[in-house]
Amino acid sequence: MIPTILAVSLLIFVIFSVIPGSFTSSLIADGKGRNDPKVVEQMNKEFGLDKPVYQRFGSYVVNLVQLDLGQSFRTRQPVTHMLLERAWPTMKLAIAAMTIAILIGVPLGFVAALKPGSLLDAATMIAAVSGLSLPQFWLGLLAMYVFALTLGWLPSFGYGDGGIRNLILPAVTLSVAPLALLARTTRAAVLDVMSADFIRTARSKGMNAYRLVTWHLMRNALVLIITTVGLQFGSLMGQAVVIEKLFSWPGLGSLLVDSVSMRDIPVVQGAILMIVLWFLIINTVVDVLYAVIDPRISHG
Amino acid sequence: MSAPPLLEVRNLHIDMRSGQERLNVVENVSFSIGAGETFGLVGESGCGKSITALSLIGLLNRPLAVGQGEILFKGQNLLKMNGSELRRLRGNRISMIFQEPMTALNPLATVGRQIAEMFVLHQGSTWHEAERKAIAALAQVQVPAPDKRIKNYPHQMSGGMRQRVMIAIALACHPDLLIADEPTTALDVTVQAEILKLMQELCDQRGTSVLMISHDLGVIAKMCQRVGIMYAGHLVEERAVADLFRRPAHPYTHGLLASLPVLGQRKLNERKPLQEIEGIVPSIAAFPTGCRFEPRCTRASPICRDAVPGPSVLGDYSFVRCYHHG
Amino acid sequence: MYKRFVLQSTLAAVLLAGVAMSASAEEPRKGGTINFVAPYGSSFGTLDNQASPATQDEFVTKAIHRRLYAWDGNANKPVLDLATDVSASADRLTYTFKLRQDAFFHNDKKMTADDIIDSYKRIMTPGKAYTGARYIGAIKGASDYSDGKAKDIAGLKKIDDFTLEITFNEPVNPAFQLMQPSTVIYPSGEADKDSFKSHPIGLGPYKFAEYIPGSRLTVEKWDKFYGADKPHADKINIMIMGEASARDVAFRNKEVDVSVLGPAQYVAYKNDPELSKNILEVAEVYTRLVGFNVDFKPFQDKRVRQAINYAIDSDLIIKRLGKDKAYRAVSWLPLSSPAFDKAAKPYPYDPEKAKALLKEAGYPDGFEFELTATQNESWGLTIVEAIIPMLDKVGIKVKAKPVEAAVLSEVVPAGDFQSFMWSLESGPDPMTAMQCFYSKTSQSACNYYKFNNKDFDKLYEAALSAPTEEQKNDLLRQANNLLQDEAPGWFFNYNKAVMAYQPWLHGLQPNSAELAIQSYEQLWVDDGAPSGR
Amino acid sequence: MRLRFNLLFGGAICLIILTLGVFAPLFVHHDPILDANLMNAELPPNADFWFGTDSQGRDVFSRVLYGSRVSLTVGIVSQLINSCIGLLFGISAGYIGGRWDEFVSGLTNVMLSIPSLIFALAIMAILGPGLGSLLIALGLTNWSWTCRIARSSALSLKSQGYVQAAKTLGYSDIRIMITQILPNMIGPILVIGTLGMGDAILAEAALSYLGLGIRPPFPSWGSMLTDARELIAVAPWAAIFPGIAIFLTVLGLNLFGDGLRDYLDPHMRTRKA
Amino acid sequence: MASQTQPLLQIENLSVCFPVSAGLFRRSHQAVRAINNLSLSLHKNQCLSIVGESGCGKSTLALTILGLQHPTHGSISFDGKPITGAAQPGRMQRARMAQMVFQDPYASLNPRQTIHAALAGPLRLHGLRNKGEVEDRIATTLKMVGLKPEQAKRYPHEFSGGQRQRIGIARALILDPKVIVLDEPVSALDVSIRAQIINLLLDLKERLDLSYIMISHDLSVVEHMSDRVAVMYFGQIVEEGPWQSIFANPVHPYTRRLLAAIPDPFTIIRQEDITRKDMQPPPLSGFSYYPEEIGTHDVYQSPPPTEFLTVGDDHKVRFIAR
Repeated sequence: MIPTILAVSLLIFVIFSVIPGSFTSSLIADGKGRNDPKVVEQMNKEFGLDKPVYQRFGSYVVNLVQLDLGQSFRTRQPVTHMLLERAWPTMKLAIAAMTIAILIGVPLGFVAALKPGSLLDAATMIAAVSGLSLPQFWLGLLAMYVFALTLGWLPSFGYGDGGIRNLILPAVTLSVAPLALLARTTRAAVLDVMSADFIRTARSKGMNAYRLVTWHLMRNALVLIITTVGLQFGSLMGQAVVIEKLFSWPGLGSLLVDSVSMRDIPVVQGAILMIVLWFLIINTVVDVLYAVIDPRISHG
Repeated sequence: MSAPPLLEVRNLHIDMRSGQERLNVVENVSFSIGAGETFGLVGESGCGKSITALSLIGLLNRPLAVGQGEILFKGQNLLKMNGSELRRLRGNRISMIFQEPMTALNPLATVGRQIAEMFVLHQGSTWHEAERKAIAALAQVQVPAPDKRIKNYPHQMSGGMRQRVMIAIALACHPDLLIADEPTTALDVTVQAEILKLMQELCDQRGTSVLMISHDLGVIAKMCQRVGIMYAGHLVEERAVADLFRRPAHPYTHGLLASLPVLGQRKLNERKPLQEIEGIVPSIAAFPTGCRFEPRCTRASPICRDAVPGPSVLGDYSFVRCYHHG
Repeated sequence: MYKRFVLQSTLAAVLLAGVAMSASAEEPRKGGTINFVAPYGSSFGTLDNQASPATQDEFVTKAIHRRLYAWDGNANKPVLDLATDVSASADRLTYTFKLRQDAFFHNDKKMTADDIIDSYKRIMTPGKAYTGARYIGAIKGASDYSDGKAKDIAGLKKIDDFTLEITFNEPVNPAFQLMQPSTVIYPSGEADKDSFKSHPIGLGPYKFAEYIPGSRLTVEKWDKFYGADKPHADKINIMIMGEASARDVAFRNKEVDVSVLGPAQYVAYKNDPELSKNILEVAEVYTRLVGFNVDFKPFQDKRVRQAINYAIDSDLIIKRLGKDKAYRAVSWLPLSSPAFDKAAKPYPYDPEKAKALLKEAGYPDGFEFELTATQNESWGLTIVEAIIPMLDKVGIKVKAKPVEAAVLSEVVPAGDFQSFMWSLESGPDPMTAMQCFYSKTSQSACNYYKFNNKDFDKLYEAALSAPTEEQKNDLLRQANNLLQDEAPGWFFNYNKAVMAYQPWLHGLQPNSAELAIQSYEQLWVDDGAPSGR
Repeated sequence: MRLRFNLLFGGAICLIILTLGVFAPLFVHHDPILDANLMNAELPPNADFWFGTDSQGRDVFSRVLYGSRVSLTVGIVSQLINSCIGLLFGISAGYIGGRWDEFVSGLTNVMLSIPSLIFALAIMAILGPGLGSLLIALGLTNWSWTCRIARSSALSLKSQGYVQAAKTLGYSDIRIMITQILPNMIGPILVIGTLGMGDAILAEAALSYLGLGIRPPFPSWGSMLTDARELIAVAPWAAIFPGIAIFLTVLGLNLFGDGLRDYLDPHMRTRKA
Repeated sequence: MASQTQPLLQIENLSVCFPVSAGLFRRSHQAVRAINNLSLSLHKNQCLSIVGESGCGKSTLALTILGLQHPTHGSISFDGKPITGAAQPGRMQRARMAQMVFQDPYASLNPRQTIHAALAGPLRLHGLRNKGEVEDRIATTLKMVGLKPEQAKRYPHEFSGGQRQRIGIARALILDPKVIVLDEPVSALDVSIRAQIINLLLDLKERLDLSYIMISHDLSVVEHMSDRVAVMYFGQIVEEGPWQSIFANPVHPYTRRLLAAIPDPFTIIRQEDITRKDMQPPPLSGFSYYPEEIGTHDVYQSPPPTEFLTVGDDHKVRFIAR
């Protein structure tokens, strides 16, 4: 975990030290006024941008070890503080989206797999593939038009008072891709397990379908499903960037996009690190879950 | 055998259906197993012996399906039974052991639970009771420290141990018929000997009939009273074991026995080549129309190509399907 | 510098009839909540307004803070806000302010001269680079303080608690400097507390209530605000909504009370019988243009530059693509500028003339150039896409070079371009605006075109020392017309800002500094507002 | 049934779109870039402009058709780059093992943990918008799946008899990787590649939306969608048709990939045989 | 037998250890001894069989002989020249010394290569550039293993298991090696095919003057094919000798157990039950059999010192000194 984080921080440091444009140039990007060279110089000095790259990386790593992600250029607040403000909305969004995806996707894939080749199976899978084939911002926009504007059921944007009403549209939009993927994975996993020898054994024991599914099929299929959930949880953070921007959702993703366009590099680095950390934690949790489910792993 | 047989298979046909196509994987197979008897089914891979076994307890998967025929178990036609009737029979009266002890057990459940399941399913035991019975069952298959072993997962056991667990599961409810599909093929020879001995002892004790499926004539000879030889979906010969090895009737059986290197047969300073069966086993899609062994047969004549030979009765429950047997 | 808008005289009648009259017809209702939008991004940069130059952050400034001066759009000039009176010395270097005695910070502290001095000192804090330093830097001794050479800013003198004397380095009008949003006044000693960045305290009509970064900032009525019986509404939610299509849905869904419209929505709203009733339009002091870099050889020839102006059908682009949400530019200075020449005519659309000019200049088969632009529907790639086929007809190939905003504002001052498209502030002060074409202004400052014309320099220098305002404007007018003929760029249009508002919202000022940035204390909602507000 | 339906239907969609893209000039009678007449802006679909016109007065039909060239190029080329990188790292890591394998696995984890869209965003920001940068950005960021698959196949293939045989026959390791291992993992890699193409096309749209797409005025579906999203009330056709084009293409690729997977999946095959 | 001439392949004191992957709780310096201090020699035109059950190290031995596994200790020499250690030859030279026929005919052929490609590749690699020569060599080799040269255009999946094994043999022969390692050459084949392959192998051995090292657990095949037999148990040879002596007079308990475990179909015909247990000879005086108890062995521990003693004509058994 620690080497990964170090590698990631080096990578993003390198990337964002060669990126064109700077925080000072972004200040006049709206065409308003002009930069006073003296102020620009002073700013570069204040933010340490006048130092060579390796020195900046050195002090970055030293600070990182002390869990200090530095200070935002824009707000002059500690990056950690800003990230923590934004982390909860994103987590809420990701968890909600994943919950929707699991609650709908897994049973859907399950039902499809129980009757492979049936009309239901075909319909489910075509729907799932369709869900994977839509540009997300486009889907979100359509959802906004339909559910907020035409039907007037839900607020179209924003965080509101942090309640569930504002969460629904972005979470549903974000959940479509993992839902589709989960439905497919579940179907494949269940089919895979169903063709396994031990299922034949179980049937030869005289087991009925219900017990077969609950005693033998579910747990084995779960191993495969959990992998997908773990990986999706991580990549959800990337997809959240688009959704958050569209729905004015105050999460890490929109902070990241903003900070990239403003070249607020400490925040960009911090946000990416946070996303990476989130991914690693989720996958550690998945590994633990594996061990709980699968004795072959826990017993080495 | 005077009493009515425990299991009687009559004119069993198994088809493989894909789209419009229908391939006869198993054709017109008939045999019977008496109570307490061990019947062997011998053949090479793809000859249909495992499929036949699976069809007996209704475990064929698409695209395979029984085309016609009757499977009478204690006089009842299994093919006419509905799902729940069949399920009550499965595992309880007829049980099965599979070839791969690695994959035939659920990797995520303890072996104890997988044995105990049988008692819960068929004897209405509580899990607690069932667990106690599972320990006893494990002890019967000579697994040391069964009370500890039931907490093990399959991956923690050796292949031989796993196969013992399979036997414990299969014999848990004292079935009338045990179907053993290549039970020892994946095992080392010394372990194979132990497992075969165990099976023989337990089945003898309980009077369980066994359908033994194997490609290994040695295993068949050791375990069975009577044997059926399958070749490319046909049951070509059915004999008592001793008769078969002494006087094989079908040219295929004959060739098979002649081609085996036999321990103790090699003479010093002289090496005879083994007798070969020329040619290759036909694939399912390309079965010959008449006798399916005809292309490889040394005795073949034009008549063999035209029609499948009917059974020539050689005695009680003994026949051969060959125009030129003897 | 800041934006101001000017009313087109013809439009004014129509618009004022709609907005201002309905406002005067009724007594403003007290209470209620206004859902305002901040449409220029998906977050606020910072709540520390002394550090931010961004228009987006002004939405907060306007509600929470006050400066020494404020911009009065009606009078089209800065007016005193935190002071009641100012007197200048004879040399126009020293100004004495009589401060308000009824201004209270949101922490109940009364404002005194110390707060202003401390605020200005904070802006100049040594080692820091707050944006406001650009303006406070003009005060005598400010840079010495910033460099750590002095303990105080020499030009700031407290006479008594409510009298402040400010001395500048050069004779300037302090109003333009001290009305900037980044010169807001904070209570002494509060600003550098950690809590201040997330919980700002100011003198404005509304006090900070809640901030959800990236989503919304809520302010509540400040009862001790010095404005007479203002503000009206109890609460204002400033919703951050950078995404135009989402804003559109939210507005139609009545979730927000105002929306700033882009060209596409402008047409849609104008054609909608209901929505069209509540639209506010103003001209802004921004000139959209394509600037040419004379380091690129073809652009050294004036005829080539003119040819491009002839070859583009600007009116058509404004009408069809811009949906009439802009005014045709004639040279650099905007419509509202006192130096704008109402008689001047823009380049006509004449591709034949363009071809002829190109042939004369030695490019009968045209040439190819690269146009650096950002993704923007009004002054970016969308427009570039429209001029590509037009210039193609006269043989000029345009290669669009898309960049991000932060990159555009880096490469253009660095001269790292062949041509660029941008929207640049060209007012309100014509003198400042024209400085960008003075040959002594560096490219990195704002002479991006490296414009160097002796006649222009003469006119500009003459204007600098012109004795009267009229003469100055006359000289600048001539300079502006010269610019048009010299064509250092293709002058495209001046922005028309358009805002749609809900029928229950009143008190919108068509004359505020920038249309979207309103004086919240004048806004009020009637009973028609959705329930729950 | 499903098996063949996916493969055929998906393949048919891809083929049609590929044909339309490659032979676009034969089907359109308006230039997608230069044939812009602002007088014709935002016309609804009609006999001349089958899909209507966009805000610039360009034929949406011809832009959608030409746009397929960009989208397919993005899909195919970026996926080729991904596959090459993934195969190079994956095969060598699986085959050689040891330290190199650990390094590659670490690298893959790093790549996997940074959401690829964010990575692509950063690369695009460095290189600036444009087709070339798009190809590089999407090509550099999505190889970890290919790498994982390639690594695990190489790991299982290297103990196969024919790989052992090749070693005893004197084949060098590189020759073995190229002639013995690579051809035998083409199936799953092809599946990943096909599915990845769809992802790349969607990523192009997302990057366009975030303001870092292809260089205008060249039409790409993502940029058309992004430009037209504000017109949805005025000229919905300008947004709907590129949206449908993206949807159909990605759907086609996904179905084809699924079908291919089913076709190549030994499970499915044995169940059939 | 011909022990006075120099052996073709000489294995001396060979050990192969695998490091145990460093788990959390296990010390990493431990190693599994797959092969433990093993010595064997193969003479020209002999078939040496190595008999043992899964996990005894016989496959590792095969890989080590072929150079696919490096020995931890000990050496192997071919024709008197060492082929392990510092002076070991490259893969190319090694390829002409020894080749291998694999157990699983399905996994041992590259499904993406035609038979022709699989056979032509090594020839070209070893410098045979002339197209005609390559074709000739492929044709003769295929004929030699009982296939038609025109079948070379096909892919492996078009062949049956027996035919694939013939192709595998052809591939092993294509470079004209001196030694061929046969890894369970018939155990994966159908019963009716086995005789064909066994006969083919024996025939080729005589015609091409080949030497075989055969790995097998099928004692009836071993008896039929071998000149010498070595019984392997947990990485060590416990008994070794000429075939007739091993089969007629097995000494080590493990060998006897193996023989007893073989289900022999013809015992029924012969109506005799050969219980070899009766003939179990006692261990040499002062020694006991190693291991004393069959079935228990700790692969992480190094075994106690043992001795490999001659009990009959060229017949050795491993004992442990009391």
